[in-house]
Amino acid sequence: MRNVSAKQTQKMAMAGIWGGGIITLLLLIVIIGYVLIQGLPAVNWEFLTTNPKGGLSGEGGILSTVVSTLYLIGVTLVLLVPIGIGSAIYLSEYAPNNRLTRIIRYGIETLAGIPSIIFGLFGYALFVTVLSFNFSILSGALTLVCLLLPTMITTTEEALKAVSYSYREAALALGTTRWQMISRIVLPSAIPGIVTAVILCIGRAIGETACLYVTMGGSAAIPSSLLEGGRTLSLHVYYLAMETNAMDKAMATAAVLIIIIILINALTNWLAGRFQKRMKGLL
Amino acid sequence: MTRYFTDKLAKYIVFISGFTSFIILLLIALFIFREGLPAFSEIGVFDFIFGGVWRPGIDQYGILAMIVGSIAVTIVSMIMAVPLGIACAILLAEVAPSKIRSILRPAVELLVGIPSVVYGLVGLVLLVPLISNIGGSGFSILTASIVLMVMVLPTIISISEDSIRAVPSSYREGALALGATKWQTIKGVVLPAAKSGIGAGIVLGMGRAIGETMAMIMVIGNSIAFPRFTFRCRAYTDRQHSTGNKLCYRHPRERALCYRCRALYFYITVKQRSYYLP
Amino acid sequence: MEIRTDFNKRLREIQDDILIMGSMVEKAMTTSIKALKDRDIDLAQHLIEDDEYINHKRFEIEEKCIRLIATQQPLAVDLRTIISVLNILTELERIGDYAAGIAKIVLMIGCEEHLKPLVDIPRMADKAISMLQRSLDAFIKHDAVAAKSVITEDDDVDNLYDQVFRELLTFMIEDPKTITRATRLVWVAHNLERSADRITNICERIIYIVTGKMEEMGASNY
Amino acid sequence: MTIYNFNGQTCRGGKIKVNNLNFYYGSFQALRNINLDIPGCAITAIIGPSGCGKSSFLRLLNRMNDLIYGSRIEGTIELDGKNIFDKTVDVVDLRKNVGMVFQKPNPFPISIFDNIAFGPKQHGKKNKMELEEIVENSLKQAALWDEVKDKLGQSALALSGGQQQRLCIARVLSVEPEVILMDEPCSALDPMATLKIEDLMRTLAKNYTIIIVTHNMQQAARVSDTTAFFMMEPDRAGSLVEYGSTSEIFTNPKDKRTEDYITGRFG
Repeated sequence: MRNVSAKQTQKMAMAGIWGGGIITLLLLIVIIGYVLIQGLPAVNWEFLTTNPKGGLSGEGGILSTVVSTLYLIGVTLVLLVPIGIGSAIYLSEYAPNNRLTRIIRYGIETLAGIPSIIFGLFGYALFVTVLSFNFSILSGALTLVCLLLPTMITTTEEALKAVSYSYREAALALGTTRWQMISRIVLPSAIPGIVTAVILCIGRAIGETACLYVTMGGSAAIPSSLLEGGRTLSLHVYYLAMETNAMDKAMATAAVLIIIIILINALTNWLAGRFQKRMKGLL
Repeated sequence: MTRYFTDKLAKYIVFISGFTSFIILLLIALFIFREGLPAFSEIGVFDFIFGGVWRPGIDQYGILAMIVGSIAVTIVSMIMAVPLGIACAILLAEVAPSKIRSILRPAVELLVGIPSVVYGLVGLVLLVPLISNIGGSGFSILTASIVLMVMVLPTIISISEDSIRAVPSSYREGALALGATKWQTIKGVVLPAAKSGIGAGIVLGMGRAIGETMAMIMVIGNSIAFPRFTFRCRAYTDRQHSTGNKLCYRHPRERALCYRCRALYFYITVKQRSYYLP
Repeated sequence: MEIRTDFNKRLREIQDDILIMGSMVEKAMTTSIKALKDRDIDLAQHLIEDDEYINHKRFEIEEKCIRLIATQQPLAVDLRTIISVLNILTELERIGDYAAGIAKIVLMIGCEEHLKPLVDIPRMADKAISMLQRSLDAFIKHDAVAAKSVITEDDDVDNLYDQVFRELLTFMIEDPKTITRATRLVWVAHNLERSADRITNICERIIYIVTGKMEEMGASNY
Repeated sequence: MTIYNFNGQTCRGGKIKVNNLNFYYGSFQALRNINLDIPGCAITAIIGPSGCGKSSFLRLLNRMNDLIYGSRIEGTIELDGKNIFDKTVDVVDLRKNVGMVFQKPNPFPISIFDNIAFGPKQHGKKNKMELEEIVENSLKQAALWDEVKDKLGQSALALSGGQQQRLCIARVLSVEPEVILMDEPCSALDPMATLKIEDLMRTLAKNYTIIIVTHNMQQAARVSDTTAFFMMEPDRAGSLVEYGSTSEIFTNPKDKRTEDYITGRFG
C-alpha cells in the first residue's frame, strides 16, 4: 500500500512541478505576445525615423529616443568598462585577504542591492544639482555607471575567475611579471566573458527607467551635447503610458524594446557558450 | 626595466578603480543622510514612521500608509511567486528533459531582461481593466502583486535552480538506490541540501520586489489612504512623490522628507544585505 | 618512439654482462683441461686465482639486477629475464668452481704421468664447452628451440662420463695401486658432467624466459 | 664539493644548496630544518606521504610561494651559490631560470606555437625568425616536434594529455632555464604517456637539473638519480628524513621510516 501512495504523491508532485513550468512559460508568452501583437503593427519605417512630438499628444515616432539611448549607452560604457574591468582585476588578481578588500567587496555587494530609484535620487542630488550638469545625458550616464558598476564588476570577476589558476601559475613560472601574466594570458582568455558582462550591462541600461527619470529629464528632441537632456526608449514608454493617451505608440515602443532585449539575450547566450567551450578547449 | 614600471603602474590603477565602488557607496550614504536627517529631527522618528497621514499641504508627514502598502504588495507577490518559482526551478534542474529545458531556460532569462516599464505597461493595459471587473478601479495591491510576482519569478527560479544543480549527484544516486521515488528524492534529499540557496533566491527576489518603482507607479495608483485589497493605495508613496512628480522638490520641506524616506530605505537595504550575504 | 629507453639500456647491459661472465667461465673450462693435459701447474694455479674474478663478476651483476628490480619494476618478460639472470649467474659461478676444482686436481696430480692418454675427458670438455657457448647464444637470441637442443646433448656428456668411469674402474680393479690416480680422473670427469648439468639448467631458464613455462627437461641420472 | 656518481655519469653537487630551511604558512610550520645538496644535471626526486611539504618545498625553489599571503621563510636556498631569497634577486628572473611543470597539463588556450613563443615574447624576443627557431628547438627537445610540426597553429588544448604535458615542458624549455621543477607531472596521465615523459626527463637530465615531486614511489625509483624522503613530524611540519642516491634509498635505506614507507608498511 505504501508503494501505491508514494507513486500517487509522485504523480501529484510532478503535476505541480510541470504546472509551475507551464505557467511560467505562459506568462512569458502572454507578456511578449501581447506586446508584440499590440505593438508591432504600429512599427514601421516612419515610426522609427521621426521624432516624437513631446508634450501630451504622444504623436510622432521614436528616432530621438533611439539616438538618446545610443548616446547614453556609449557615454556610460566609456566610463563603466575601464573602471569595471580594473576593479574586477584588482579583486580577482591583486586583492589580499584583508579588511580593506572586505570593505570594497561589501561596498560592491551593498551597491548591487540598492534599488535604482535610490541611485536616481543620488544622481539628482550630486550630478544634477551639486555639480549642476542639470538634466542631461551626462548626469544619466554617470548615474548609470554607479548603478551598473556592481554588475560589471561581479560578472567580469566571474569571467576572470573562470580562467584556470594553472594558467596564471604557468605564466608566472615562465618568468613574467604579474601584469604581463594578467594582460597576456588572463584578460585574453576572459574576453568572451567580459564581452558578456558588457552586453548584460547594455541590456540593463536599455531597460532602466527609474534612475534616468530623475537625472535625464524628458526632452523629446535629439540631444546635441552631453549636457542636454533626452529620453531613452524605456523612459519614452513610461511617458507615453502615464502622461498621454497614446497607448498604441507605447506598445509599439515596448515591442521595439522587447525585440532589442531578445537579440541581446541571444547574443549573451551565444557568447557565454563560446566562452565555456573555449575554457574546455573545444575551440 | 619598463616592464617592472608597467607592473607597478597597473597595480595602482586597478587598485584605484577597485576602490571606486566603495567611494560611490559612501557618496550615496552621505547625500541621502545629509538631506534626510534634518527632517527626522524636525518631525521625530516615531511620527514619521507611524504617522498615518501624508499631507504636505497641512504639514502631516506620516509614511505608515506607504510602509503598509509596500509590505502588503511584497507579501502577496511572494506568496504567489515562491511556490511557482521553486516548482519551476525543480522542473528545470531535475525533471525536464533537456529539450524542454532549452526552451524554458532562455524564457526565464528573457523574463529577467524585459524592462520594468514594459511589465508596468502590460499591467496597466491588460491587468488593470481585468481586476477592475472584480471591483474598484483596478489600480490595486492585487494588480501590483501580480506584476511584481512576474518580475521576481526569474530571480527566484534561476538562483534556486543553480543551488539545486549544485547538490552533488551522489546524494540523488544514494537516495534512488535506496528505492525512493523521484519525488521522495527531491523532497527528502535535494531540496534540504539546496535549502540555503533557495532561501537566498527568495530574499533576493524580495529585495527586488521592495525596490521596484516604475512598474508599481503604473499599476498601483497613488492613494495615500490606508490600503484595502483591490482598492487604490499607494505603496511606499514617497517614491512616487519624488519620481512621479518633480514639482515636489519645489517645497524644500517636502524634498527633505523624500530624502528622509531614502535614508530609512537605505538603512533597510544595508541591513537586509547583511543577512544573506556572507 | 622507443619508450623506457633507460630501462632497456640497463637490461641490455646486464645481458651483456652475462655474456662476459659466460666467456670468462668458458675460458676457465678450456684452460682447466689444457692444464690437465699438459700437467701445467702454473696455469692451474692462475686459474684458481682467476676464479675470484668470476665470483666478483657474479656479485656485480647480481647487484645490478637487484637495483633494476628495486627501481624499475620490471614485469612479464623483463621480470622473467632478470629472475632467470639471477639463476643463470649461480649456475655459471658453479661451473667456474668446477673448472677451479679441475685445476686443484691438476695441482694434486703434479708431474705424475697420466694413467692413460686422455681421450674421452677432453671430448667431454669440448662437448660441455660447446653446450655452454650455444646456451649463451640462445640466451641472447631468446631462442627456446636452440636451448632445447642443447639440453638433449646432455645425454652425450652423460654417456661419455659412463664410458670414462667404466674404463677407469677397469684400471682400478686390475691394479688397486692405480686407485688414487684413477679416482682423480673420475673427479675430473664428474666435474665436467656436473658442468653439463648446470648448462642444462641454464637452458631451462632460457626456455622459461621465452615461454614463461618452468619445467625440468633433461633429468640427469646423477 | 660533493661528487656523485650515478650510472657511470658524474654529477657535481652544489647546484642547489638548501641550508636550515624553515617555512611557515602563518603560524603553521610547513617545513622544518631542511638541509639538502642537489646535484646539477641530474634528476632529484622528492617523495613522501601526502601533506609532508614536498610541493611546498618545490615551490620554494622558484618562489611560487611568494604568491601565498602570510607565508614566511627562514634559512637560505642557494642556486649556484647565491641565496634566492636575497633582496637583490629578481624573482621574475629567478622563475625564468628555474622553470616549473605542473601537476595538470596547463597549456594556455592559444595555439601550440603561441604557447611556446609566449615566454620568449614576454622576455623581449620579437623577431619572428628567432621565435620560430626557439619553438622548433623547444619542441624537438621535448620530443613533440614530429607529432605537432604540421599543426603549430592549432589550439594546444586539442592535444592529448601526454602531449599537452610535453608541450608544457617545451614551453618551459623555451625560456632556457637551468633548473626544471616538476610537481607530480604525470599524475594526470595514463601509464604510456607517463613512461614517455619519464624518458624525456632522462634525456633532459643531460643538460638540465631536474627536481621532481611525486606520489608515485616507483616513478621516483625509475627516473631519479637522487631521492629525498620527506615526512610529517607529529606537529605536521614536514622534514627531510633521508637523502641519498636512488638505488641506495630503494634497496638499502638507512632510516627505518624510509624503509617502512617504501615497503608500504608506513605506520
